[in-house]
Amino acid sequence: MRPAKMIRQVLQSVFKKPATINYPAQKSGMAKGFRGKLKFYPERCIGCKMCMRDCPAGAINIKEIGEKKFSMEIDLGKCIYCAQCVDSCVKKALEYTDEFELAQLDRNKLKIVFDTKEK
Amino acid sequence: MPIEQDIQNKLVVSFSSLDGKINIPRPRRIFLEVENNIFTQVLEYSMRTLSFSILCTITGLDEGERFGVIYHLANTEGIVLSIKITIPRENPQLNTIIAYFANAQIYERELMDLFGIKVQGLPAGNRYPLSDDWPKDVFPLRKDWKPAPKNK
Amino acid sequence: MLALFFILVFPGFIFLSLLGLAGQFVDRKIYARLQNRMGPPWYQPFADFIKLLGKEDIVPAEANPRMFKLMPLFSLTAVVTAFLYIPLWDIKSLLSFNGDVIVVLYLLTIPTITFFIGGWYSTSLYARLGSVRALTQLCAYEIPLFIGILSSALLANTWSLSEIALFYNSHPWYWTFNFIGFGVSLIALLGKLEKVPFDTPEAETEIVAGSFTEYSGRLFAFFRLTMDIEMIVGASLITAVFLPFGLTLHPYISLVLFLVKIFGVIALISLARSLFARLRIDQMMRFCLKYVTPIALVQLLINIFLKGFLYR
Amino acid sequence: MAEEKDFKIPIGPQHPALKEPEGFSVALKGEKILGVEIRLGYNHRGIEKACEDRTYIQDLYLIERVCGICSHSHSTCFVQAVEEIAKLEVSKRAQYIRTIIAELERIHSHFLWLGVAGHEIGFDTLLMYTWRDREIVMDLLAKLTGNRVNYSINTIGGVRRDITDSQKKEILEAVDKLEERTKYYIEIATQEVSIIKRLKGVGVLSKDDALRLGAVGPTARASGISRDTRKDDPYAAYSEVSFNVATDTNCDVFGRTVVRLKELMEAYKIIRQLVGIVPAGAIVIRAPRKIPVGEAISRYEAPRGEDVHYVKANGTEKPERVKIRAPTLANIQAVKRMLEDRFLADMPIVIAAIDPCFSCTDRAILLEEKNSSKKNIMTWQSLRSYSIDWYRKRGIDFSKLSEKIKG
Repeated sequence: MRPAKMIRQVLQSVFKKPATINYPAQKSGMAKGFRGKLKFYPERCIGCKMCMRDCPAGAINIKEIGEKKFSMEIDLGKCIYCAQCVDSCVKKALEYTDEFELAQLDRNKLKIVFDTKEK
Repeated sequence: MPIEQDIQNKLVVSFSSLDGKINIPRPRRIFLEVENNIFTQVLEYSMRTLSFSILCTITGLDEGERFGVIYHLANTEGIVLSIKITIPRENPQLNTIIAYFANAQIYERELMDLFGIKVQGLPAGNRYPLSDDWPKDVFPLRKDWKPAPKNK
Repeated sequence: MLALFFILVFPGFIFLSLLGLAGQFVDRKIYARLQNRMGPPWYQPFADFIKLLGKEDIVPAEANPRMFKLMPLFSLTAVVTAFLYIPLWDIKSLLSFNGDVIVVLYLLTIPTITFFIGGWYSTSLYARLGSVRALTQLCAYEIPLFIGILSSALLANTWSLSEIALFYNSHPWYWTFNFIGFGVSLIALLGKLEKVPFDTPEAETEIVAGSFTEYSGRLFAFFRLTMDIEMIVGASLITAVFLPFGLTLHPYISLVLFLVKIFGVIALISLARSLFARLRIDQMMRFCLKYVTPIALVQLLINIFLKGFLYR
Repeated sequence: MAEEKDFKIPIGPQHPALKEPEGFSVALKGEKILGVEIRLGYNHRGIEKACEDRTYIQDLYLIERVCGICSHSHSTCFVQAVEEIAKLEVSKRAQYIRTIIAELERIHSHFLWLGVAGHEIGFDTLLMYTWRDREIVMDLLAKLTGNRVNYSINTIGGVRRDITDSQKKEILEAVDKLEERTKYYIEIATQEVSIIKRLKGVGVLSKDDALRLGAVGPTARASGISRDTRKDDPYAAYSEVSFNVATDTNCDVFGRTVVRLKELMEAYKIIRQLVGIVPAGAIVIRAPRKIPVGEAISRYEAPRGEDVHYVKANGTEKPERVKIRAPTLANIQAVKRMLEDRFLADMPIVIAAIDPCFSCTDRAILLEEKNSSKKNIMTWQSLRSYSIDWYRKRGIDFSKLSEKIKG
């Protein structure tokens, strides 16, 4: 039953580097396999809409913009980054990157359209 | 699955009407259909003699023109006995089992709020889980109730 | 005119509030570093103060507006005047008469009374509970604080802070006898400043913010400033009474030495703050009256024997 | 119990002591608590109703978000029930990976609880240190599953990611570091005077009260009931691992702290055994989209206690009924008993001691009732216009702001 049991640990940490960092100034990267923003390969998509059916949040939709060419519009506000669409896609047209700083002031900027033009 | 067989035999011996109604899909799971009139004896029997002393939860089911209510009991060896009774849809009535399981109160309140099953014998207390200003006789978990369409 | 300068600018309000905010920064930075955290930038307390000044201050409907608004000002003035009696850079403090130790101690009690009245008049449940707790705590830590400080004054055979400083400067190393008194007063100061082991009146996980629950905007800013200045005044009272060395050097050097001593005491306070869990109000009373007060009495006995021995 | 005239203080839905909204109205005489009325349901999101109009795959992610801390518990419990109905033979390797993630989640949940308990009794240093060490297991989980909290590693028929050998080494290193830190915290919790004073004899729940009120998990085990679903009703890979159930006979908050710390030590033992003998093999098998008719009940030992899921399938690709009974719902009835004639100051720590996760308990309905008989249920738009004219009356016009958001 000793009072002030943590005194040794507490005094040691005064000389150790603090465990926290100033986030916007310094950034600590995220793990390699982190599920972040999606990436779409329009040339591989065949428009089967399996991803739209399996998406729990209804955040993704595929539009036909030409013969055999599809664009994908994803609403990052609704997306829950579960990457189920990446698994459901038979043609591997979707991939997730590890980019997670996606905050926006205006809700419309969250809706991103991937199509052949944007490379 | 010797223990489950032995429980099944004991049940069938003491309640002959249960003969065809017990089904054991996998180890440590027993499902049971019971008529309402002998429900309390079955419950008391399984609690006292078969030592199913733990009430895991009570599940409500909306089966078209009837409501199903499943009482999930468990014992210390991990076997779950699910006793199911069915009650008619117009003014569904149930009496409380607080005498046997003190913790059944909150599960029964949930039945009252979400299914509209009146449970007699419940002491006064806050309703759970819906808020106080929830419109009367609207029961969300019934199949005929649809939530307002999400704004697409 | 000079008196106005003393009251308003130098050891008075402006200097003291800057010192108070600097003290708060030192406290928060050391507390953070003890917890292996980065801690706030140096301008954080100033930014908080200015932000709070800009906020809208809401007075609850049933509260008594006059009392509600006056309490922060009362507590601020009480604490600032207490600072004038403490010898800062040389033996003679600005105002000193025989008995100003008692005046300073009583001026330091006024803030707790204003917390009580402010909390009680804001008619919120949490504030009421917090203010009642503040008073019950008052009786627990006042006794050891008074005994600790007065025992050192007893050794110096005067009730005036300046003469205490004079006595301990003319008899070097006498102040080491008061070491127990120093410990006891530090613990009691933790209670007065409502720091963690004894911060039940303002326990945010039980009663939101204690007596400050209904305060916002300028009024809350003044209350927090009072808490900071009270920390500085409490620390300076303890240094003046228990560590009175180094006052006869050049005024600037002794002022710097005085500031170093104050920040040393504040560092001790944040160390204590980071080591203990918050005691319940009944445990705190039992601890203070059962353990801290007897030790204070032991210190008093030692000083009485010493006094008899020194002045034979 | 508590008549009207008593001094009633609401530890209301929004309160710094409570991490989630739930209502306690406490009748007080001075500092003593006379009686407590508990009002739940503020966080009810209607997940059970929502499950009924989503496919099984979508349900997986919905059920995972029942609670932020024990997301893996709910998703594993649900997936096991569905696999039982569809009679899918999940590969051994997938079960091992599920159990490893389950124990890692137990570690991160108990560390989180230790910090919150420290904060509730005013010991913020413990909060800071425990949450710093918790980062080790959070980063590990982010590496293994791709996300710090909602791992979604489960899918119907197995798991979605495999564990490579380098990841196995990382797990073992992290477990060694965590074990050394846990030993330090056991020392702290059992010897620091002010902690013991605040935890001993607080929130007492005798053994037969715990049995009668149906307490589960660490709350029950601290009162001497050695009941652990991993031992009684083993699922996933728990039958192949040897561990013992951590119990304590203190029956109070101190006992619950000791039980949770012992459970942490057990978790490290389990993970070391699992990582050592992970069998090779496929990690997922093809699952049919339409689950055949059937019903199943599955139990899981979540960090807070026994979690029960009942799933009924009707042959389509959407479940007919999903019933979730979270551990906190079972423990909440014991809180009333624990709080009788305690001090108000003990209230937060007693509530925190059962580690309540009210988002599990309530599963509320998100509803915009436009044509309801009650006129005061405002929709989001009417609430916003009401506040805009309220400010316009006071000379501040926010209407342009709302155009920008709507536009």
